[in-house]
Amino acid sequence: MDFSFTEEQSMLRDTVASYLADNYSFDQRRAALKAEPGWRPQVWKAFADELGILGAAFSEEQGGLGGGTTDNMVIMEELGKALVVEPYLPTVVIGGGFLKHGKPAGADELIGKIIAGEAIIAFAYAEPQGRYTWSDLKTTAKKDGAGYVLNGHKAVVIGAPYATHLIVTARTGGGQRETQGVSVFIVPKDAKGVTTRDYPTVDGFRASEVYFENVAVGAEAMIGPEGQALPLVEKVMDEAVAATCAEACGVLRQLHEGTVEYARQRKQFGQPISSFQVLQHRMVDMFIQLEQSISMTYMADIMLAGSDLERAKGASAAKVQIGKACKFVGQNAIQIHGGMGMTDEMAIGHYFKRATMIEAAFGSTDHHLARYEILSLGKVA
Amino acid sequence: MDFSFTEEQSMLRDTVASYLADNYSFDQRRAALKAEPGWRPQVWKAFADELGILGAAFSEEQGGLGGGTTDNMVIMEELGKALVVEPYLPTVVIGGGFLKHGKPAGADELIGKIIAGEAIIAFAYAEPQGRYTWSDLKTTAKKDGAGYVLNGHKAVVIGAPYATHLIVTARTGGGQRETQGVSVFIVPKDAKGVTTRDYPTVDGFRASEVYFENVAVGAEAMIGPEGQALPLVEKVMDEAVAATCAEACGVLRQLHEGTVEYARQRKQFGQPISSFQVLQHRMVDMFIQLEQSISMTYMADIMLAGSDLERAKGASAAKVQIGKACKFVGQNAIQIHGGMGMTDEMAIGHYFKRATMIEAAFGSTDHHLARYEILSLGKVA
Amino acid sequence: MNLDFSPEDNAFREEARAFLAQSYPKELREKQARGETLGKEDYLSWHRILAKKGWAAPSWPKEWGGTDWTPTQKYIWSEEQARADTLGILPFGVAMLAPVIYTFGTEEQKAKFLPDIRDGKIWWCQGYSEPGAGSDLASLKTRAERVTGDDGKEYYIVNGQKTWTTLGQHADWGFFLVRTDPDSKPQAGISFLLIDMKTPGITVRPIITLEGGHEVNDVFLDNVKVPVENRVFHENQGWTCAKALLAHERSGIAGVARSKRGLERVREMASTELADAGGALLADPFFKRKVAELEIDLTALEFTELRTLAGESSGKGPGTESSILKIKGTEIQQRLQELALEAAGHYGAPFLGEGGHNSGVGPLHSIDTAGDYFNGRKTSIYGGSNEIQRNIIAKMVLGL
Amino acid sequence: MNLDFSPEDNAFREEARAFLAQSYPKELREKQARGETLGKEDYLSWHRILAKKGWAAPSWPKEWGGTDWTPTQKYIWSEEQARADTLGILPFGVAMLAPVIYTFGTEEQKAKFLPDIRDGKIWWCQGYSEPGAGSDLASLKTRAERVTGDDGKEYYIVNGQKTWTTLGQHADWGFFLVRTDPDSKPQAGISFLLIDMKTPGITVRPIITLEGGHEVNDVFLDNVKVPVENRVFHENQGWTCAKALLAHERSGIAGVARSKRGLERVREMASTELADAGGALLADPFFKRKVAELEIDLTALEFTELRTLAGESSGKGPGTESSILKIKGTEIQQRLQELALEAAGHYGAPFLGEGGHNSGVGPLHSIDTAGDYFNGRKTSIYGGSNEIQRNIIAKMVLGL
Repeated sequence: MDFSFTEEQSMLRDTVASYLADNYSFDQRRAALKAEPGWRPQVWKAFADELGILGAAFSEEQGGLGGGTTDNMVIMEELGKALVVEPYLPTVVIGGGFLKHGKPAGADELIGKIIAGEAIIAFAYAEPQGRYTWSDLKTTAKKDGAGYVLNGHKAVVIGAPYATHLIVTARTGGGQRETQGVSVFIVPKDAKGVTTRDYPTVDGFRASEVYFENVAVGAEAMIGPEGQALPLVEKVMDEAVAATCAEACGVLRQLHEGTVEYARQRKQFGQPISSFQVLQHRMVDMFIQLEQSISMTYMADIMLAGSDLERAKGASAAKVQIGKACKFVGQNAIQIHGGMGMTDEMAIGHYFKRATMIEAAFGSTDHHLARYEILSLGKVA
Repeated sequence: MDFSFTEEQSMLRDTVASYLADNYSFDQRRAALKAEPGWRPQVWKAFADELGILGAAFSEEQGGLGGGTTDNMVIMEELGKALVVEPYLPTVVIGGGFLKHGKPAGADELIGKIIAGEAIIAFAYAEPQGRYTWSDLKTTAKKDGAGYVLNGHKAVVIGAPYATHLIVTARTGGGQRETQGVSVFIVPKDAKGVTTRDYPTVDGFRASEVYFENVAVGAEAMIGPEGQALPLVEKVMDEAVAATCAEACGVLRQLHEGTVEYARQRKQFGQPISSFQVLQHRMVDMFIQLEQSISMTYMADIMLAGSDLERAKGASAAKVQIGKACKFVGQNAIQIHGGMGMTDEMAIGHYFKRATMIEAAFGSTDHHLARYEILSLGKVA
Repeated sequence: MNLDFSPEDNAFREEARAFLAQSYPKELREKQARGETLGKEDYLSWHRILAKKGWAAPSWPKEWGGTDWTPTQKYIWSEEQARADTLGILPFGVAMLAPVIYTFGTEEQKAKFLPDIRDGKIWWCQGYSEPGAGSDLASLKTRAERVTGDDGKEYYIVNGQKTWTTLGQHADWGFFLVRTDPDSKPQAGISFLLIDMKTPGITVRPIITLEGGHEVNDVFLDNVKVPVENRVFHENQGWTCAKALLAHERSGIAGVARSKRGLERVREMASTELADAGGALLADPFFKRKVAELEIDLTALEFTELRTLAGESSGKGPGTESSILKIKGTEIQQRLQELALEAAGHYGAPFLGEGGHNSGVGPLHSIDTAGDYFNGRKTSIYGGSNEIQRNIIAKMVLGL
Repeated sequence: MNLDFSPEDNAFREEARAFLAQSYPKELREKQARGETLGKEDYLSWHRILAKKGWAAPSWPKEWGGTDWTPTQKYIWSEEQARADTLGILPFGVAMLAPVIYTFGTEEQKAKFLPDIRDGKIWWCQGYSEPGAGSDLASLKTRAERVTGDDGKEYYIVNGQKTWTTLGQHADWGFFLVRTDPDSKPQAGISFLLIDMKTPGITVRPIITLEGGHEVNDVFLDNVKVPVENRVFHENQGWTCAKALLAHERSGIAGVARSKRGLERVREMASTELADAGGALLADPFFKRKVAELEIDLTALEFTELRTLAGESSGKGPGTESSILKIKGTEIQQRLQELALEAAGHYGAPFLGEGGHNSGVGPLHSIDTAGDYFNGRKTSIYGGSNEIQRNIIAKMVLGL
């Protein structure tokens, strides 16, 4: 049993933290989100060149630093602490995950571009009707000669406005909700027939509705086995869930510490509100939620290396804990901040908004509870 | 709209309260429960003769005082405050309910005996396999000439050890869980073939496993229509639920007041524990639960006079509130009492035990939530 | 004990329902349906229609335009308004300020202000909270010094800052708590002033709230000159007015009728949104259960409010019942917002801003669910936070 | 970051498992299965078998019988014990008193007491709490006055009352906190005494708890004469011992392994109990969800404990991690008891007393579910109530 980080991982954490401390203040972030394009390509460039973190989770043969999911966890927690919107999760965790596990033809080349900061990926999986059932797909990919033609509408694709590539789930066969017939494609965003309707999200990202209208791709665009890619999707999704849990730990830490700090300074009825026992115990319960969330994130990371069942159970169990913690800690951070917590000017509200969106990201608390139940207790007991 | 009690009802409340204050102290109760027969027939006699309350809920033609369910509510709340074990609920509310609504041949005579304190009824409805589905019956009543022959096993029949009559649900037809085929019988407890295994319950009542072995009854023993009595059972059950909610309000009131009182006197770290804000807010939340429970009990009582749907929704909604309140108020009453709350000597633990048993009485919180859902939202939305 | 309505009550309900059906402005209903942000005139137009009917200020004394309705009639009126999904009359003038004026004001003040408030001619805002004060209202620092003007009349010169002034951007007049005696105890030395918002020296600055909306404001007062006759009640005794106003602020705080309508909306939404399992979200056992539990809790709140109206409840001081109603009412509103956001799924995330309802992004019912949820967090904070309400119950009812 | 066990760890697990399978007394297992109340000899017999194996006191210093196990081995041992559903060694001697003796005691005291504690030869009880003290331990009033005996030796004469003395009815010896200097501050002036329970003047009186059981006692001390050499550590500095002991009292408080076994039991129970809908209760969506949520919370607790063992956690003072473990551990135990009672349905009600498991009333797994639930309420009260634990975290970790 080992719960420690390697020296490399600790250095990675320090590197990211210190860069963000210098370059990602609340005001800098705020200004970037308000302007176009809504993110800072120079930050991404720094991630690639100055910090060299985009390769942390790739193998040395692929040009990376030889790390893995734990490195993703370390980075994501720091990104969470600073509410970073730049697309590490969709590009490295999800895009990188598909390329590593699916091993499509051009994988190594594209990984090289990711590490260099030149390729940015968005994951187009959700559909308007599908909620959190990843196999519920109306988007189709019809065989056409050696390649495929894609048609469909993908909902709320986070990071699509600044992506160079889209990874897309589509049906090459089977009925709308069947587990069979699911395939995955990588499509350049500028491919003919791809259109987007872009908008910001409530937590400061940019996203798109993405429409595919007779988008032709070659056979090499397919990642994983034709029609049998749902297990691959689940695996990458679980890695995304674990990484999001790590991000959430960063967010929760700031919510908790910010609240404790505020409560110490804020006076009411002549004394700091941190002296009121009800608020003290509330902050203790927030702290316990944070600690439990960290524990569960470690657990999920460890389980990513296990069997499919262990991995899936671990990710869903962690997401349940994180979802509950995001709600409890977020709501109470605002409550204890009082009116100040309600203003756009204070950072705390922005952490709360991100925490709230994490509750539903890659499946709500109820979704992951249901998934965990089936994995742990069976469909019928 | 009218939320007031009549003058008669207020007098009834005062009469019961003052009798119990003089005759039903915690020590008197305790001594009676420890001895045989585990209740006090003289209290029952006083209810009949001295207080005359056993007829409060019966019409004047039946020899009663012309009251109804609201009178039951008034009496039950007072009985709850003193943790009375004498069988008002099974005899008057349930037994009386079946006789009033089912109008079997000998109803008026038996009601006369109830009012006089001579007939005591226990309701044998639950079966070992049936949980809270009242139509789940293995007990059978086979037609035999003009009468019926009963066979079966009834579980945890509260008050059976001191009952003169049993009201029994049994199947005259249909499959084990069907709504059709349910009939109700009234059987003298000393009928041939009735045997019991008696025991105390954790909250101070006496109960029995009741076994029917070829128990022959006449046609006049049937209450309500043959095979179609489930609606009658449901109606009486809802009246029992509403009455139990009223009892619970009495129990909750004592739990809350006892806790506030104790917290004021008990000192820790040099000050009364009632000065700790966390405990203050806990007691406030207990108070809110009590107030909401009273509101829902009034609601349920009002709805008993409505349509079948209103009555059933009202009873189940109230039972859900009361079930949650019993858990929250009960657990926190013990917690705030600390070690003292854990002792058999203090009254508070006995209120907690009764509150806990009320949670499951006539269906758990989950049972009534499920029932409410079907009534309010439909089986499929 | 019954819920029966008298024939008169039923007739009243018919009248209210017919009036709402006939008189509620069509343009307003359409704007609401499209989810457009409503402006000053939208609120006032409906206020004026109600005033014409004589129903703008039911609770006032009859002589100033009150209706003398029974509690049952008031209950029916709030139910019918929620049923018809109408805008409410803004509380600042009619519900909050007017009781202070007709209780504590001079005859001149009554005559000058009450008719305009009733008829929706002027827009009032509230100048209570100050930066850093929060629920500790009496700690206010805004100063009013009494001077004799060049015209020989008496004035207050007001300096300070107010905050959380709801819809102050539209206000014609405001009522302010100011400190007229800095040397006395916090709750003494406060006066209650009516101030014309066009007076030189007043600056209203928007506060953008976390969901991006502009509902509240900072109000800066820089040597604002207020005639002494605009003070209500005695100098240094404004706290008496403030307390009375706060009690009125909390009436209707339970919001039962509105939450009933909100619950219907969530049910509608969950009937078309799909669950993971493919059927309607409302058929998902866990979503359905949350709806059922909310419905039951709302019933409990409703009957607690009815008991309060009927005077049968255990509150032992003014405002103690309202503390329960405030706590449970806001909890229920917040849970409704949580459920709507949950039902929206992926489409809770887009931030579409003005015109979002015409963006075509996601189903109409999902638009702004996150914004409503974020904005709704305020309800357990303002008007005395829910923690303060628990302190009040602990002290006033439980005697702790 | 991994959960891998080394080959040595796996070998150790095999050894532990085989030992438990071979050596756990059959009669004890049968008594447990029948649900019989266990007596003094039942506990001690297993203790002695463990002592013979050398595993009765793994955490002690090696010289007195400790095993020098790694944290991982200790974790494996607690898992295997829970898996085999064995009795635990009672904590009073081995886990609570012994660390005080080997840390603060004289060589004579170590030699006199440690071997007997390790070998399960004597039964110890705790004399800490006093009536009215609750979590405020330092307010104790039991007095010990120093006198010179007729034999010329030094004694303490002890007078007072202790309460909540768990299983004191079986005790041979007890460790007591007594006040030796009544004039100093509460936490000063306390001494730590070992007292032979057969000393004249000691009366043990049962306290019956609300579920009807006899587990705790009052202990009255009336002029009890205790040789001064039975005091551990300096006079008036017993609080140092008391604190060390309390920290040890909380270790293992999370009870993860036992709760895992408890969860299995609830799952088994719910697989045979029927739901309203007719199928197994465990297939009822709502019961199942409660089980799933509990399982997830237990996993969180387990990994928090593992992080604590690995030293990677954010506690900033002794006992702060254990406060989280105590709060969450007891909450989980109590929820398990709630679920079992819920699963029992009607058969939660019978109170069958001694021999209830042979009564034939209801299924075996339902017997005493209510009693366990009632009795289990103590866990959030004793050992420093969960409210006190939150105070500790607020002060020690959050610095509030």
